Amino acid sequence: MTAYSSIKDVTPGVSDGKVAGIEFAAVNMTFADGTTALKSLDLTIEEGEFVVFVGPSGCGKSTALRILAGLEQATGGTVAIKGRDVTDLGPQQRDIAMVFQSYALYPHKSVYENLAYPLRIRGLDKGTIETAVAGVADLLGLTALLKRKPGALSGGQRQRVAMGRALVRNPEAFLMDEPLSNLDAALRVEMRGEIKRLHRRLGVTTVYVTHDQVEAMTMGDRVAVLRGGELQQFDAPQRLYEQPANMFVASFIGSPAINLAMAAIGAESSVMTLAGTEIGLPPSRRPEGHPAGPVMVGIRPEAFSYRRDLEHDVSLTITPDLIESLGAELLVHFALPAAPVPVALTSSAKSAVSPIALSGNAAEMSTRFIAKLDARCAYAVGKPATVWFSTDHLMLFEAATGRTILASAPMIKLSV
Amino acid sequence: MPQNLKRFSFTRRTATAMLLGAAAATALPGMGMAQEQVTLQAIFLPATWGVVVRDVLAPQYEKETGVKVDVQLVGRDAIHEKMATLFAAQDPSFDIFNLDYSWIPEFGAGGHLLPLDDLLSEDDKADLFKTALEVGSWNGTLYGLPQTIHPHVLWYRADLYADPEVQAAYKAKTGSDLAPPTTMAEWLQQAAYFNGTQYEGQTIYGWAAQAAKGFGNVHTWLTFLYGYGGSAFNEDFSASTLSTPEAIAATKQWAEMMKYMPPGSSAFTYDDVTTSAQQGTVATALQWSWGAFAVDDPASSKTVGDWQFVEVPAVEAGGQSHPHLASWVISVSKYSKHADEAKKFTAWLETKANDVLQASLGGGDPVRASSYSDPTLTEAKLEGSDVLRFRRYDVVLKAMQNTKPRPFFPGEEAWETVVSGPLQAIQLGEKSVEDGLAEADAAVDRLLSR
Amino acid sequence: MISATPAMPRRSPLRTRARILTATRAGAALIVSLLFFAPIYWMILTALKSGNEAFKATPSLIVWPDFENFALVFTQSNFGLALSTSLFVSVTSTVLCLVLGASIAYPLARVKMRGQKHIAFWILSLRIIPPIAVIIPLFLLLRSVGLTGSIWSLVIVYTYMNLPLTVWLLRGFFADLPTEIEEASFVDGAGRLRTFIGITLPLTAPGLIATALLCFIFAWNEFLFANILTGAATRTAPVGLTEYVTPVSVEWNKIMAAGTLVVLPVWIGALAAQRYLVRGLTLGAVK
Amino acid sequence: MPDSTATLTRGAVHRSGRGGWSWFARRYGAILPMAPGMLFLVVMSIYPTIYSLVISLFRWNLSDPTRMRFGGWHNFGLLLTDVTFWNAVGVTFKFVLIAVSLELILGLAIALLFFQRFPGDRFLRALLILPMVVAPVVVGLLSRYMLNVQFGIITFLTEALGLGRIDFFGEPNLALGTLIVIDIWQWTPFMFLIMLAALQGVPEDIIEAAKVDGARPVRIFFDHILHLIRYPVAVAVALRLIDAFRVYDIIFMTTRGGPIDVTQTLSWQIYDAGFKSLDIGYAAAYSWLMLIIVVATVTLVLRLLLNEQASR
Repeated sequence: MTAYSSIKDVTPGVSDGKVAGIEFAAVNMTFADGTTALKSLDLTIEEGEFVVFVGPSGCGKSTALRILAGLEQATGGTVAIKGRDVTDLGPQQRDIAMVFQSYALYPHKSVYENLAYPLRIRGLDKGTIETAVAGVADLLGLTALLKRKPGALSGGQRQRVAMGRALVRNPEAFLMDEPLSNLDAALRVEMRGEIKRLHRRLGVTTVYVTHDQVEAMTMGDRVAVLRGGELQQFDAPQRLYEQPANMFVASFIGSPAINLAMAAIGAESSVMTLAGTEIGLPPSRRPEGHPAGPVMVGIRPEAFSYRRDLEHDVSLTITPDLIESLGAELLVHFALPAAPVPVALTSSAKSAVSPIALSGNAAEMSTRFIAKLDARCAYAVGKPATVWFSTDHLMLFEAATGRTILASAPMIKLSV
Repeated sequence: MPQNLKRFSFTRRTATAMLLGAAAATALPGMGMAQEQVTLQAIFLPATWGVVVRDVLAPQYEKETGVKVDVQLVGRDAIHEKMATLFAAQDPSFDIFNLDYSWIPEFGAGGHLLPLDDLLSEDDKADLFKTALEVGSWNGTLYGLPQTIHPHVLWYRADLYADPEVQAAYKAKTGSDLAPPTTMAEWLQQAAYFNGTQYEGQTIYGWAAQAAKGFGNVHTWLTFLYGYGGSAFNEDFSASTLSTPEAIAATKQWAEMMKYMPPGSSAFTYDDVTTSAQQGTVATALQWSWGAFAVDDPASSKTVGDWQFVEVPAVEAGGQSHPHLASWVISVSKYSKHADEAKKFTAWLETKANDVLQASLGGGDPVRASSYSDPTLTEAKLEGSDVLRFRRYDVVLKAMQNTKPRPFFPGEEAWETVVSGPLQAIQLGEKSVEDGLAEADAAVDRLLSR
Repeated sequence: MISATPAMPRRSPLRTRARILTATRAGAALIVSLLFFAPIYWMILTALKSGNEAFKATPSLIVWPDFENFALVFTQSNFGLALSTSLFVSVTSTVLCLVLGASIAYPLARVKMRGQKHIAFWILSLRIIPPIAVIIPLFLLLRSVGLTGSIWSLVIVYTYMNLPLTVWLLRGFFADLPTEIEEASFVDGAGRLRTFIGITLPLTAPGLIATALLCFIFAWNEFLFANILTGAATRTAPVGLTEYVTPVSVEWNKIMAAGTLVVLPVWIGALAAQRYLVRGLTLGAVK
Repeated sequence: MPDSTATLTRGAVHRSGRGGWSWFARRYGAILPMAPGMLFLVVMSIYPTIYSLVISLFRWNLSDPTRMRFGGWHNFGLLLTDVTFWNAVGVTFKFVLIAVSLELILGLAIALLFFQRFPGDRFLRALLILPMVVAPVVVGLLSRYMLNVQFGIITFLTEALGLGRIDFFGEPNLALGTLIVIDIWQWTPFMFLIMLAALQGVPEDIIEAAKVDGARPVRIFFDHILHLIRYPVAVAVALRLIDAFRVYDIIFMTTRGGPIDVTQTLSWQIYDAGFKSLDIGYAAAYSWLMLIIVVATVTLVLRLLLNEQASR
């Protein structure tokens, strides 16, 4: 079984007898051209939960959503909404509402008509429709725009109309397919909050698809990370950050992305060699049972400090080659003379690791690291400096599979 | 993506299209005619005789008998196409057809037409031109009742030929007196003389005749071929005989004459010849007798009353020409559901009275010899002048005695098409007469082998 | 001009060049358009001339309009009936084409099915067959159902003739419509039919109009089938037109008058739908 | 609710439901609307196809219905050894290839003129698209009238220009060219419309990027635009090829295959064989050969035009 299932075992409150809001059971999806979009997806979403599907493009997150909506017919497995098997039902019969990336507003209908459409189809009487549309329009601040056609609206307004069309009836679930990706950054942040507030207010099960890990982290009660059609981990955002199931999740979550490099574990797991430096591992941080040899090490940029203190007691001498200021913090880029992580293990993870071969010789390979440091550090490009970190913040992954050996502390030991 | 959607956000008017459809549906033209009354469906050529039948005789027939005849006017090729299709399907949609006689063999042999022998009394048979009856029959059975005949006759500009100045100039140039030609040599000389001269402010040319690809050039050339004693086929139509000395001589004369036609003549069809005559741009013309009405129509002609008609010149002085015959007949489809009514109408169209009536109304030339002496016709004059309207009739009667039909066998229409190409190569100087005719021979023999 | 701002008192050379370029293009476009229009101008002009004028060797470019020819065309040979027959046949077959065409094209564009490409190609290949080759068998087919001589035989043949092109174009239009809009409608609870009528059709209307116009033009102008399949009462306008080409004289004035009458409705239709035609072809043919 | 959870276990109840009506309706309901139209197309095409295939193997002349003899490949053999057939192939290709390529070039050129708006462009465009809606029968008659050597306006113009009277339909060297020009007149507007539509579909940022890169307009056109509109070009060319191969009405109204044989196209020859000679079997064989030629040509041309796309 995959790593996430063991996580699931220790995640409290999932299978405690409540009716699941949405349940994927062994859902497979293979397209006519032979490409596999989903591999045996098992996922249970609680009633009223806000779940985000995240992953790089092509990971299957949209396909999963479309199967849930009934827009795509899974080649295997079942889908249930509120305990009702909907696998063979069309989208019309599922009682779900969806917000599309392109908003998919009906361009030939006014805002009012767009909002009223789902209700009209249900044959509601005029008065009811008017009341409902007015309510939603009021809620989303669309009242002044009701007579306009979508073509005459700004991007943000269109997004609201699309939301409104989903909200206007009381569906079993909201499905959102990258609904904010066409908005500019400021608007995105604003809408992010608005959607979250709406969810809190309405309490309807929501599945939200995005490729943006920030959106996933900020919005999801729980986040499902997908890659190549396989579920990597389904967990609360903080746990994804601290205890990723594998190197892919580790590198996908967090910005700037986690620094990764090849390292070697010495005998008895007490010593690790990274970039020619031997780092002693305290007993609590030893990958016990792991044989000596190559291992992947990950250090989040936030784990570095410019000064030594109780937490940060391991030093690394670096030469910054680029310093970016974020105001309060600096992003200090430097090359580490260590072999980078094979691309295959991190592929398409937002190019979290960009290996640059300094020369053809493997021994002289270097890998790029970023340290996020307090702006007071006063480092300069080209001037050697020392950064500090703690072994508590090291993450170790299996060299061959990328599976997590050691997550950052404090942590629950993973069963291997 | 929003850009993508934007392309769809403009006003639409599907309703317009729907309304248009609805409007058209209500304006649905009369379908499903009442079937109590017998209605005959007929196809005629949009020539004057077809127009006369449609506009005058058919309505009159309906008044007299209660039988309605729906006459559709369709071009020559279209009639042939239509008959081919209808007959292939044994379709009864049409009862009566107006046929070029050269189709009688193919449709007669194909068994698609009804015998009409019983329509004619002995008197009728004696009165109708013998040649016309012959070309309406196949294997001794009459399939097409003649409606009009018109042999080739030679047209000449009487006013031009009578002009003393022109006469004097001609004499000065050629040493001969200017008179309507009686021999091919004279005609050639006159055509050559007139070609390119100026008369009454416009350039005139030697002569005009059909010369276009298809049937046009073949029809003109046949009059030459027959005049020189040539024949297109051997007795049983099993071999083409276009390389005989007679055929070569005829074709040479014809090709020589072609040089004295107006520019563009190689595409001349019947209407172009008529136009040339109407506009007075040619001195002579080889044209169907009947077409003379067109030059006497003041609405479209500048030469009203100016044209006169003589027999086609003979090869040698004192000899006899053999003009090529044109004739249109009326046939009844074997698949007609109202065969008897159709035959009755056909017979009625060609009673003596109606033969004359058709001619007097401006239809085709009569098919009964006796009609040619009917005073209604012989005494008719052009409006506002003393010129006789049917002044051509004497010449037509003479021509009818020596006229010859097209090769009368089932493949005539295809044959015309096949020889037309090589003949045009000759007339355009692309091929020598001998080579062209040899090629025509080969092509015809190939056709026969199909 | 007014657009010159105070900051730029002199017209910039770039601006002047652009203006000259536009003027050159407009001039060239004018010449080209007039060249293409000239024969049609000549047709209309001839229709307005009387009698011998049509045969004049020195043509007059402007005439005092005389509508006699048009009147004659209508009174003499029932051309009005031929026009209404043409209208009925063309409109009916166009509507049929659109209905059948859309019902084929939509699934072809939207539903994944085996042999999709083969079906599409087979349909298109039907248009490649020369009409001449199928006249007799088609006639036999129509005869076996007793439709020869009926106006419906033409409706059927034109529908058959134009359906492949309709399917081809409509398939493009439907494929071009973002699926998400239809999916939104499904999710909103509408069935396929309701979505198709309420969402898909209105949104592909330009394409439908362009296609309808092409179908109409092809049906309206068709000659070969009309010539053979029509009976006396079901003559279409192009067939009626050839009646003026008699073996003796071609009545040019009347032909041109009748020709103008044949062209006019289609031209008006094409002009009215011009923007749809351009846009429609962008959406459909281009995809 | 133990029941509902039970159905969610792997491979449970719904699999057996996969044969049921609702599954059928969901699976095939979407393509069911195709049925009437497809049925219509099949019925209308299958009979003529089989009929003409069978007939092409027979020696059958309508004037002789009693003697319909089986001839095997007789008709095809006769055709392939007939010089007139090969002449018709040559004439047809000359007509089709020259006409369609010139229409494409002209259509594209005119579309470039109209690509950027200028005052009055809509009006001119309206004039320009007129020819394509004129019935071919009218086009044939009109061209005969205008090119008439005695009173045609074109003759008047050529004389005024000192070229003398030119017999456009009668001169063997000119006739086919004249027909091509007429076809160009009628169908360039169609090409123009599609090309204009295609040009309007070219994303502006690509043109702007090229401009920023310093490319001149001509360069931009040949390097980028031509490449981007390749697909619409191919579609337009395919449509025009198909229709140009079928050309008939205009020849019927004008040259009728002449002078000599310079405008005898394949479809004209089929007409000749079927409706002049009433040689139905021969005409059917002719039609099949023509169909093969057209399909092959259209496929080949499309391949050439879409070459890169195919190999990608």
